[in-house]
Amino acid sequence: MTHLLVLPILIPLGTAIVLLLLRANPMGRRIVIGISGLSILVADIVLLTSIYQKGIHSYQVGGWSAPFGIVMVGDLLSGIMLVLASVISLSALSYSFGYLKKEAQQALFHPLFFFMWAGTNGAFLTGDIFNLFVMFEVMLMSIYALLVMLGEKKQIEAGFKLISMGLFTSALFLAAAGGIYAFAGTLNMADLALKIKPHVDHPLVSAIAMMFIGVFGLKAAMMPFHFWLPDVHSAAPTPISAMLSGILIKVGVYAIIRVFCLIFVDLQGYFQGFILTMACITMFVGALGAVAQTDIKRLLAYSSVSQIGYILMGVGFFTVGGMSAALFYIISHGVIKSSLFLAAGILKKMRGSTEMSDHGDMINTSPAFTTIFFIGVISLGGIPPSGGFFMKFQLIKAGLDGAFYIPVIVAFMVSLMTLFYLFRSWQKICLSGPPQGNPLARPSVKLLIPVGILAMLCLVLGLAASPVSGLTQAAAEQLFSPELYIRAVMGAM
Amino acid sequence: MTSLIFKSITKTVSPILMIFSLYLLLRGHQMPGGGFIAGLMTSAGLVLIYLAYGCDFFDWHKRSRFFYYLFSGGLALSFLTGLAGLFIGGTFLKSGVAHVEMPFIHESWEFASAGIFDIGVYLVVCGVCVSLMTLLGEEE
Amino acid sequence: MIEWIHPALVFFATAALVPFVKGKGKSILLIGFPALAFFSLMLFPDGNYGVFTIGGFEVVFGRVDKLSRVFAYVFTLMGSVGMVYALHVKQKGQHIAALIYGGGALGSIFAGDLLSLFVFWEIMAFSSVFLVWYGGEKSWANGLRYLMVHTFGGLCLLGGIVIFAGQTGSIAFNAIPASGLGGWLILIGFLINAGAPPLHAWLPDAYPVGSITGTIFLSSFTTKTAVYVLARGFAGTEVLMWVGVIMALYGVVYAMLENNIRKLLAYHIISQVGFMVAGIGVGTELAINGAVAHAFAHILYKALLMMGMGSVIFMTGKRKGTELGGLYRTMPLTFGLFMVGGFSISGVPFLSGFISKSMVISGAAAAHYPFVVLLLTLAAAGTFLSTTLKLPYAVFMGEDKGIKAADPPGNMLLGMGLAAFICILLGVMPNLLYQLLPFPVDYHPYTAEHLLGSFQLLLATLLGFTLFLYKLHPENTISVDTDWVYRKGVVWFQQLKNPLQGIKVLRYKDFLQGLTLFSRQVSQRIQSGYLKHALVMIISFVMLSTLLFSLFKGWTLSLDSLMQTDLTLSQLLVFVLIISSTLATVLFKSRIAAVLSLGMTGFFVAFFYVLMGAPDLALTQYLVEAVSVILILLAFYYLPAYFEEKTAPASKMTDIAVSLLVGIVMTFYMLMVMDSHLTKSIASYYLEMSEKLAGGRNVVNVVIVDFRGFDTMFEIAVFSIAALGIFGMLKLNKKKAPIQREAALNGSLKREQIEEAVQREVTSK
Amino acid sequence: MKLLLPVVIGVLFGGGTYLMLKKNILKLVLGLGLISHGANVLLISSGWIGAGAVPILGQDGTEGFVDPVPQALVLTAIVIGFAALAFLLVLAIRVYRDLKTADISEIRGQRG
Repeated sequence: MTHLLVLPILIPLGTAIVLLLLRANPMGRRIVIGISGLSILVADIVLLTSIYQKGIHSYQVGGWSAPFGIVMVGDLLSGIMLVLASVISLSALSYSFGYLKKEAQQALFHPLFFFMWAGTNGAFLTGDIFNLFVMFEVMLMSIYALLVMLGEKKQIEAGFKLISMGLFTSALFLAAAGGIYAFAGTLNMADLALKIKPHVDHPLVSAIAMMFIGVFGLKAAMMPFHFWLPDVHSAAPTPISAMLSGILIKVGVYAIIRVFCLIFVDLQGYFQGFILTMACITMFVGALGAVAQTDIKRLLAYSSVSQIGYILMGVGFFTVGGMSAALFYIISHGVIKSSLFLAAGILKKMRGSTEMSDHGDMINTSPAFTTIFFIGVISLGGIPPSGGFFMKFQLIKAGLDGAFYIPVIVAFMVSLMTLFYLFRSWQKICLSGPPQGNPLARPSVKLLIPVGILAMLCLVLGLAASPVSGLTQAAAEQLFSPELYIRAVMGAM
Repeated sequence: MTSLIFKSITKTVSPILMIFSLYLLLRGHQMPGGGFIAGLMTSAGLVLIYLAYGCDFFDWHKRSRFFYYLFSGGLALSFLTGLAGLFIGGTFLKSGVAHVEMPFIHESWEFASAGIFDIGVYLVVCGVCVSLMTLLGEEE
Repeated sequence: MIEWIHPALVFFATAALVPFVKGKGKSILLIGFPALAFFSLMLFPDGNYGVFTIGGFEVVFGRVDKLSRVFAYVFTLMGSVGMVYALHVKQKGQHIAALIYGGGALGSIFAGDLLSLFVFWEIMAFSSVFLVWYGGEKSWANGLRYLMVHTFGGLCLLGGIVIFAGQTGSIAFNAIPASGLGGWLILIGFLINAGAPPLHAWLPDAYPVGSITGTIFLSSFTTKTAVYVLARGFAGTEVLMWVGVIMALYGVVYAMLENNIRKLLAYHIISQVGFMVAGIGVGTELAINGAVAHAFAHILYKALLMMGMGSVIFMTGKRKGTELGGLYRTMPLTFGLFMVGGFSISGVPFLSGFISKSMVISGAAAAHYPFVVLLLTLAAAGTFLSTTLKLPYAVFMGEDKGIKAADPPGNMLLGMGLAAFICILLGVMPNLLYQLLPFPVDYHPYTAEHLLGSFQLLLATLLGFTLFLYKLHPENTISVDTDWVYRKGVVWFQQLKNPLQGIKVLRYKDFLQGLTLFSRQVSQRIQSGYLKHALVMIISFVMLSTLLFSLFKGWTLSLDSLMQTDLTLSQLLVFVLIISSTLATVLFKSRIAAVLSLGMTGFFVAFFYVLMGAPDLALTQYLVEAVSVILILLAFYYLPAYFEEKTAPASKMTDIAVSLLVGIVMTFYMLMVMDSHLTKSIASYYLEMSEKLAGGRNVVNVVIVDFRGFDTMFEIAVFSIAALGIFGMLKLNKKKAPIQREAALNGSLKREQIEEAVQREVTSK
Repeated sequence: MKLLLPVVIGVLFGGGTYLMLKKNILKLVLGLGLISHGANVLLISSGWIGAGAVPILGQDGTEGFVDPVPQALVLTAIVIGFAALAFLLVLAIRVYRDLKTADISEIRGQRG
């Protein structure tokens, strides 16, 4: 049994604890953050390659065999999500040093950040439905704390809205977990899949599945649950906005995929129409909201809602192609959106505002910023040769292959709107004349570097679309043969 | 609330609560109890003191750092217990059990590594509860 | 051994190098590399190069055959010539954009499959928009519109490709049947780039506002790439013939009415591309040869014309025909070179237009489309009228407006000279061009018949122009019986122009503005900002859909088992107590009473735990309840004393409805849960193993710290995180005022915010 | 009369929801408190097959005990719920202090 599988959870958790203890030692904290941040990335990559070569890994925490103890499971989906999480987290982390100037802020920010990271990774790896709840709570509680930490009015307001909605859905999660335990008498997801399979037509199973959609939909900002997102993403401290859009809303999508490709496999058809409808509405509503915005962070936030719609559409096809496209979309969108959010944070640092009308003339002030922002824009707009193009292309291809014409048409319309609002914002910020007020200072290089790295990754994703989509294809195939997962967890049964 | 009766009740009750909570902590594996309950009970005792005597009794807010390190340390303790399982050749959170003959009461008590884990839990619960109290109290 | 260097790669590489060179080196780089690409083309034989397999599709980056080669020649040639003209430009971004744009065009030309075609197609669109944007602030809106149209075209193309590939299973780019959704979408995508009405409006909208040098490239690449792909994919599609004819006439009519000198030329592009599209639509070898040849020639002379007008704008800063005049004295060289282009486009013999345009018309004639021939000839006459006569008359001859000007810098003249040289060269030695054409050429332009016909046409137009000229100068007396045709015609055209312009404006600006307004309204309605609104939506949505999705599967409640009276008195008592204390919490009007009854609810829930055989839980619940009630009471100090509130009846009804829904759904859910224990739970394992394996008799505690210790580990983490968060909220930003003041000093805050910050600072001291 | 337990849960959830939808910020906190009670009761009832002994092992076998697993889950849920409630409470204080209102319907700084 290899311990590799728990490292992505244990390292951040341990780091968070060490950082707590090192409150009075800024230098020590920096060193710890650097070392463990990188080692998480390495561990994630090693884990992904190992999963790719040897198949699904499982790890029985405490040595208690499944389904009695808690089991960590790593399949390709988890592996991909882990690597994505660590790339984005590392950028956000390095950005945070330039963003948070005060020592006291950093002393609080970084432990919370690592707790969040541990919770996220835990959610990706856990094979136990109640443990998933706990991991979600770790993640959410850290988000709540990080969100209101700096105490701006907008943050307090957004935080209050988020936590009210979040606590309600947490209660729902408990209700759903209770129901599923009463029904199947187990909490292990693989075991649940086995136990539920013969009784899948029981109405309780559908009720539970719907509750899970609600619970995970809130995290993913699926349409009627998206109310928190524009407020929260626009108000949060920039590194957290990047994390939220880049990876944390994907945790919700991940959970939906996991649940519907493992426990409720046989309900895929029953919920397909619903998920696709919600996906289309989400796409459209998000894009409408984004077109209306004058604030760049809020625009990006709405855009995330819209993009989640795309991802859910890919998931909702419930075909290997659709799933692979959705995974590719998750990866590219994560990289792109976090780079855009970090870029927006640079604007905020420069003029204390993210209103687009307060900015302008970036092309002369900072060509580097302009380029980075432009790369983000064309990527998100789906312009070749960026990764964004392949993400949309694969999705649409999958939709047409499966003969889902209406979602594809909606996706087309929405992607026009996407281009419109993105380019308009880029033009306003970078091309239009210098804004009123003081002359602009150049953005600091410290902040530009992580953004630049992410932007480069956007391009690399486009150039290396072939291997990446090969990986997502393999992951999707694995997802559609849940018996592999079950066998890896339960052993030969 | 700071009446004399309340103060004197607190004086008697809270030490009992503390001792009882320690008992609950140590016997948690066998009887109802455990880290959570013990931690909460200790906190309840401290809360009583807080209510009866206000901030001054323990110099609460000067000790806010102490409570901070209390829960961080508890967290670290639990985590290290888990890690120990990993290093002694098992998996994370692998527990071990040892039977020790107690010197005076002539009983064989089992000491599980889970007990140490539970002590960590206890520390965290204590630290957090009291931190909350002091934080809210200090706001004045 | 490199088997083949993709010319697009050369362009891209040049673009990458531009930022690092200065002065002479830059000049050499900018002119030399495109020229290098031109010569490298000659070295490689026909064939497919750069074949990869991506995602199961065969992607061909370099398909070299006669058709692609001829376009590549003229593109690389144009790259060099255009760069000569643009050498003086300081903004390296323009050069880079132009090079990437050219590279994109070359890539599209050589793409042997639809996927890579699309990729380069989009590169082209997104690099060219910069050339528009470099035209200055006035061009930004136009550029954005340009981009949107091209994106729309790109999306059509992509959709078409996906559907087409889905149907045929291959993405090879060969002749595509214009049938089925896929084929049509691809065709529409191509035609948008070709500037076919009614999707043409981007062209005269964007080109006239582009940067002076950028427009040269713009007028060369986009539309001609479209001509290439049409020739490749849709040769002989009859509908294209009529589209082409319409384009040819339409462009010319608008060109005649236009006053902005570059806009006039932009309309001309539409007209000329119309000739090519018509040739492709005719589809015979001769006609396609003609279309290709015309594209070749057109790129050069249109660039020449654009350069000429660009030089005029560059030197005078004026863009309108009526503002200019009499420049032939101050800009003689420009005038001369411009006229070469003007005569070429009109098809004057011994210039390049003659040998190509007549070929298209002959092709149509040979294929027996007399009507097409007639209309195209008419368009040719109009071209002569507007470009060769009206424009130079207005700009160079005409009334001397006394504008101070001189010939432009040497490099611009050189660029124009090169282009003019090639125009003449091709006109004199047509075989140079003919041998490049995709099909063997058996065509001799300089027959007596052609020459005569051309001269006749040109002379007739010239005559018309001289008459028409008087119309432009109302002070000259003119006789009614000779000019009324023109006068009526002009009036008619102007009437036609207005509604059409109305449509164009509606399509772009109003649509986008309308979209923005609409979005704002809808979005503000959805995202009203009220927490309550969001909560009502979320809660009722989850509950309703849970209800519906389980209803559709059929409720299977057996009430018999539920009616069993196994309820003890203590259980009944606890239930009643919980319900009543809950209702008390909801209904109490004093906040202390409400909080205490919440505490009571917690205590009764703890009783319930006792009845459920869970002493640990009961203890925990008691303690937690006690601590949280105390916490809430402590918090009272910071919260307002009022608790009761007035609610509008309608709002109250909503509240009651939503909470009833929640209550009912959860009740039914619980009924279902209790009714459906299907399998034996895993509990027995814990009961058996806890003492054996974990050494504990309190199974719940063993589960918590051993079997599910991982949960507990993270649970205490959650606990600590909450404490940290509370710490952050209460401690971290106590000194808030100075931060705000700092921001206020930077000038980024609104006035109220500053006042508030100052106020806060004062009170905090 | 098992029917009563679902009704209890329904009342807890419904009453909590009703309080959440009110204007006063404290009511929202109390409402969420009620809802989390409801969820805990639901969770523990999921192991309820009938009356059973407290799951503390004596000398005689492993029969007749109630299911210990939901108890462990509820314990976790209680603690997490307590943490969240405390956090929410302090956040409510911050809302009142910074946004100068304890009326949820007046908190509307971000819309559209």
